[in-house]
Amino acid sequence: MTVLFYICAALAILAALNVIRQRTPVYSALSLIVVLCALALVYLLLGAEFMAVIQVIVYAGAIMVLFVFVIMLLNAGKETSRQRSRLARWLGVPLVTAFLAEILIAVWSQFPPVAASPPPPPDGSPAAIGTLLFRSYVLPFEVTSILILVAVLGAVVLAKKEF
Amino acid sequence: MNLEVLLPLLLLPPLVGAAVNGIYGRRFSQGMVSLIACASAGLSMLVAILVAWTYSTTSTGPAPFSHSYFTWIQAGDLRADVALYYDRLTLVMTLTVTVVAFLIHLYSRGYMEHEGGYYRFFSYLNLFLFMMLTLITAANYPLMFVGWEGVGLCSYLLIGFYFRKQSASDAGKKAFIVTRIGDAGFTVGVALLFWTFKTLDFQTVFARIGELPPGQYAGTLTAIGLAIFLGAAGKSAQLPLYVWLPDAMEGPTPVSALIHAATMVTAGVYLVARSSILYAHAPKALAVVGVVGGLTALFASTIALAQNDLKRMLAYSTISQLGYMFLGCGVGVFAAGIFHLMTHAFFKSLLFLAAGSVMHAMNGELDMRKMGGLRHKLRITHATFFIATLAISGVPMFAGFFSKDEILAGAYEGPLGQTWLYWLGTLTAGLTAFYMFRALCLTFWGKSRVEPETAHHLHESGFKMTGPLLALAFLSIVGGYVSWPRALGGGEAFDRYLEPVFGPAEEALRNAHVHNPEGLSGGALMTFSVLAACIGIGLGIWWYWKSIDTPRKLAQRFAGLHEVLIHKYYIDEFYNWLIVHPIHILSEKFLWRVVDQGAIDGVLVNGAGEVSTEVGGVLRRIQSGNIRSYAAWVLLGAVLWLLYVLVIH
Amino acid sequence: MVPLSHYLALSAILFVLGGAGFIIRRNMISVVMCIELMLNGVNLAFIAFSRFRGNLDGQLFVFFVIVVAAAEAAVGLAIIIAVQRNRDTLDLEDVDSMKL
Amino acid sequence: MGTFSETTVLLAVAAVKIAFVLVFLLTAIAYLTWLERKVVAHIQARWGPYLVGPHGLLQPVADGIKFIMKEDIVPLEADRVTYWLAPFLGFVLAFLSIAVIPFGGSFTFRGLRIQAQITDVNVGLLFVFAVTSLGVYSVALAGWSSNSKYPLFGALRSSAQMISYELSLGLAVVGVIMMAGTLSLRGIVDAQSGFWHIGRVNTWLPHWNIFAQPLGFFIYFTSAVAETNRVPFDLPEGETELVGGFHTEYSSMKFAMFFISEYANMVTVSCLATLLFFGGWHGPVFGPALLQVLLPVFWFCAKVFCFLFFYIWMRGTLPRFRYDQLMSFGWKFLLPLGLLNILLTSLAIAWHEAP
Repeated sequence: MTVLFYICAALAILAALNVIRQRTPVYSALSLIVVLCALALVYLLLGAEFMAVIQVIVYAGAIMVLFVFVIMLLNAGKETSRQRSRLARWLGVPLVTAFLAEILIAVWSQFPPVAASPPPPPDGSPAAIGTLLFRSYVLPFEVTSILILVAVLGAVVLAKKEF
Repeated sequence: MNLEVLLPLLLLPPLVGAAVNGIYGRRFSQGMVSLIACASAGLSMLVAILVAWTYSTTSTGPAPFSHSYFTWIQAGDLRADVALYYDRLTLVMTLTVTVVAFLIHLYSRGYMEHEGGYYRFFSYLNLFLFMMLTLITAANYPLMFVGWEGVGLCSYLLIGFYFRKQSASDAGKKAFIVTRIGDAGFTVGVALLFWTFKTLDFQTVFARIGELPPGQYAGTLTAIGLAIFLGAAGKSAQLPLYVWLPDAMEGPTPVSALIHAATMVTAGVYLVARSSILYAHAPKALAVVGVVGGLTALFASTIALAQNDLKRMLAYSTISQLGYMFLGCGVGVFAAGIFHLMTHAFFKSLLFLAAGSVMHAMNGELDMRKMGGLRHKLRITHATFFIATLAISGVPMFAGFFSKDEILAGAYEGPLGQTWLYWLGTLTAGLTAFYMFRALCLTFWGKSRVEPETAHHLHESGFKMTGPLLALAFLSIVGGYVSWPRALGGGEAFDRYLEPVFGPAEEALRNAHVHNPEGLSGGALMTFSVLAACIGIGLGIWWYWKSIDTPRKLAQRFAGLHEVLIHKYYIDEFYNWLIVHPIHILSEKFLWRVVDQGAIDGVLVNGAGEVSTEVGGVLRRIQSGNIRSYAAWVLLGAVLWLLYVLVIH
Repeated sequence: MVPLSHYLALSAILFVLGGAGFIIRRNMISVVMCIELMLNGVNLAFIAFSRFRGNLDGQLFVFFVIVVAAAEAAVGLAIIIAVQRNRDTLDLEDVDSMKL
Repeated sequence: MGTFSETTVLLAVAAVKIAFVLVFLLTAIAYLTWLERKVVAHIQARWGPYLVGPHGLLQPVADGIKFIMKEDIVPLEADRVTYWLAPFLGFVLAFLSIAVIPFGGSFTFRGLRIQAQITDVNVGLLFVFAVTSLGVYSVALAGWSSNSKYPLFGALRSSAQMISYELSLGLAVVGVIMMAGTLSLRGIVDAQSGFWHIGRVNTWLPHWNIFAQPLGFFIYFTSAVAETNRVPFDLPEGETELVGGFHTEYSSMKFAMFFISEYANMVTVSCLATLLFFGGWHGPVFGPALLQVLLPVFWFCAKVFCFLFFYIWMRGTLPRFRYDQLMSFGWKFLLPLGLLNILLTSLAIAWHEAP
């Protein structure tokens, strides 16, 4: 279990690095899929089996397919190496590093890495999630459905040929 | 089914009808539109009957029924529910309103056939019915106010129905603005009520009025009563706020019949009657109601004497009759006021509808001087108009006689009765009979003065229109029999029926004001009023049947008075001079030039624009349009903020 | 048992890598993918907290995040297609004015 | 037995199961190609493979040798990494979903309870869908990496088609899930044991979901055919317009991998149809203990075979759809039908469970 987590974590970080390193969007997308699958495994280790499957079906199986699809459709090649934003160019890396350092400090101070035994894992089965979703989270659920409807309409209108 | 389910069902059909016709009506055929509208009005009427039956059979005694459906407003102490209230007064009102409304819906099918905006008309009409029923069945003042404003809106929309006509849209605005003055009074009254009683629910307010220490709140209660009466006077076109109603005749005739004769304008009377207990504890305010009512009755009937436009004449007659109702309420016989409200709804809507039928036949001509002799061509219209005229003139055995007589008797011997109010009312009754018979003679009797091309296609309206006329004529005859006067050996059943509603108020009034006029008995009072009516009728027939020479001579003799009457006492001109013109000047000279052009346009609008331009010129440098820069800025912000959080903790 | 902070550290690293990608990359599609990466970092934190607090609500949030991400991807990619069609570029830095 | 630790035993059992399933499946797929050629040939009044071995039975072996021996041509402009990755991805994913398919009941062997299934996941059905949904990448990447227009068009068509029909595929089985109340494939099959009863009357009709979910089955099977890119939905590789579809540029063993994964997908989908709608391994079971273990497996294989035969039959019979017809059929007909099915099922369940 423990080993598996670190393997997955390493895989995810390496793949994520590859996402931002690659200049060809297809490779970025493929690396991102690897990240997603590695995270799905981590979810499984955390006892969230339903979310793991959803992660693969929806994220890797639908959203990322859309990305790959669009990349293929637009035939997106390598990006050129021009930098116009001076701010991003000079401050980018130091800022990112500082940000990561700050978050890690915050995490370490708030949740010291001692092996305290956590409470029993919640029941992550579809039935439990469904019950919670349709009891406590009905309103967000319905609102989300409207959001999706709007997104669908928006996507159709935006991607239409003639404006 | 029980009442709490049935009552919303009473309101629902017209709302649904209005929505369906309003949204989809454009695509429907005329038959479909009128079917939906009439069906919803008819359904509402059936439900009203069902509710009345259920209430009468199941409830324990005459106790009012009230049910709160959900909380509508909740702010501090103020709480207004969407709650409906039902007692015998509501019963009478709902039945009257729905029956008349249904008949007028039926009539409109024929009347509006050749007008544009058929679906729009029926949608408004249904919406009006919904609002009117809301007003009647509301269980608290705020909800009642919703209905109150709703009927006002519908009235505005329907007066201005022919909105391409300048005079019609002006009349709509005038009605809206003048009633607005009254509504301000209503609002103030309701606010005062809340301030005094911390609630606006009818039952609670009425209960708490009784518990007040006597005399302590008299001033407040009088203020409340006057403020609320201001609202009622605006809606019911009483002095001094009556000026909108004659102009409101610009709307289609069924609208005049339904809104401006039978239902909406009586809302003020209903409001006063509903608040009867309040007025019983504010007798000064009630006295004002009575005096204003009596004066309005006389005043409007004198104007009606000289009107040549049939509908306008009827409008002044309506104002006069509304004055009667207020007179009844004002002297403390609320039941009589409501009784007259009911009979008046029948015969006045009949008068309007018959006038509409005449108008239909005359190609829209309304000048009575160009009519005459129509009885040969328009037989049914004539017959029904005649019946209604008899009813309004107070001829015995017709509906108006009973109700008017009750009010006059009340004015004499009611708790707040005054002898001079009685004579005022009797004089008005005579005038009413006179001008109504004048109209009858000018329109239907005598020689025809119709212009030849109009006379050519003079025709009786179809059954779509005459049917409702006949139904209303029937009601105008029998409508009064529900309350056979005591003087004729009856028991005034209607009054006794409303006893549970008005009893406490009348009781309180009687206890406080012992008013025992001596002299005239009930029979004598009745005789006087009948006599007045007879004189009026006789004069009317004598002067106007065969020729109109006598009145012409009279008019020449009293040219000054005639001028004044023709110009309706120059009230409109007076208001123009007093209010409209100053506002005009103020608006143009100060508000427009100084406030709008100087302050708002100059400083606020252009100034804001200039400041924005300046500031934007500086800030623009940040907006490079390069999203990666933005991202870096966001990140910088996040880093700094986290740093701050970390340092603080 | 892996302590919570390790999960959170992984989550933070993914999030920051996504943010870094946002700044480094210029291809619009890549940038949107970097946003997805950030969202995934957050999702991991949610699920880790859900596990270590023993209640399910965190997973529900992830559910909603995924749904919103789907909507975002659909609209975002549609916008990218529209931009590409109208300006013939996928470079983020070429899209810096609000009118054509 | 006692000398090994429990984990080792479990691992060993799993390894045996995996090996067994893999060998069986590969053989089955090899002979499925043979069967297809034979059946289609007979439908078209030909003989089909006849020369290699009796009735051409050794033809698959010959084909396999041919695939391995052929030169592996890589297009010059191709994107090497993805060109190589695509067939492997397809191959691996096609076999991955078999892992959760139960093909028989469970039995006890020397005190060890063994299930006729590589692993029983309690979200098994979703697992299959997850793996299937990843299958799109294989197709899309193959088309893209070839850097050639026909494969690209084929891949675009195919991925659009697969995404579209995945929706109706998912919706179709929701009815079954609602009836079974579980996502575990074993649980769904278990829920189908016995016979249908009307009131207390035994109808002697097997308690299979097909009788309760005919609409669901129709949607499922139609979408499944589209999902596996088979006739009449084989637009992505429509020879007449797109040459060979997304794998036009592939040759030798890489092509064979696409080929094998297509058939493996057919097998998976047929297995699922059997499990979800036709009672899985349920059938008459009798005889000695060994027979009692083997008969369910036999029933299962027999049902799957029927579906595979049906696939081939359709290929020999039906013409191909036009592309726009295909998309509108999926979105405008199957999808609403799937929603209707869910509505009807939930109403029926609510009706049934109402007091």
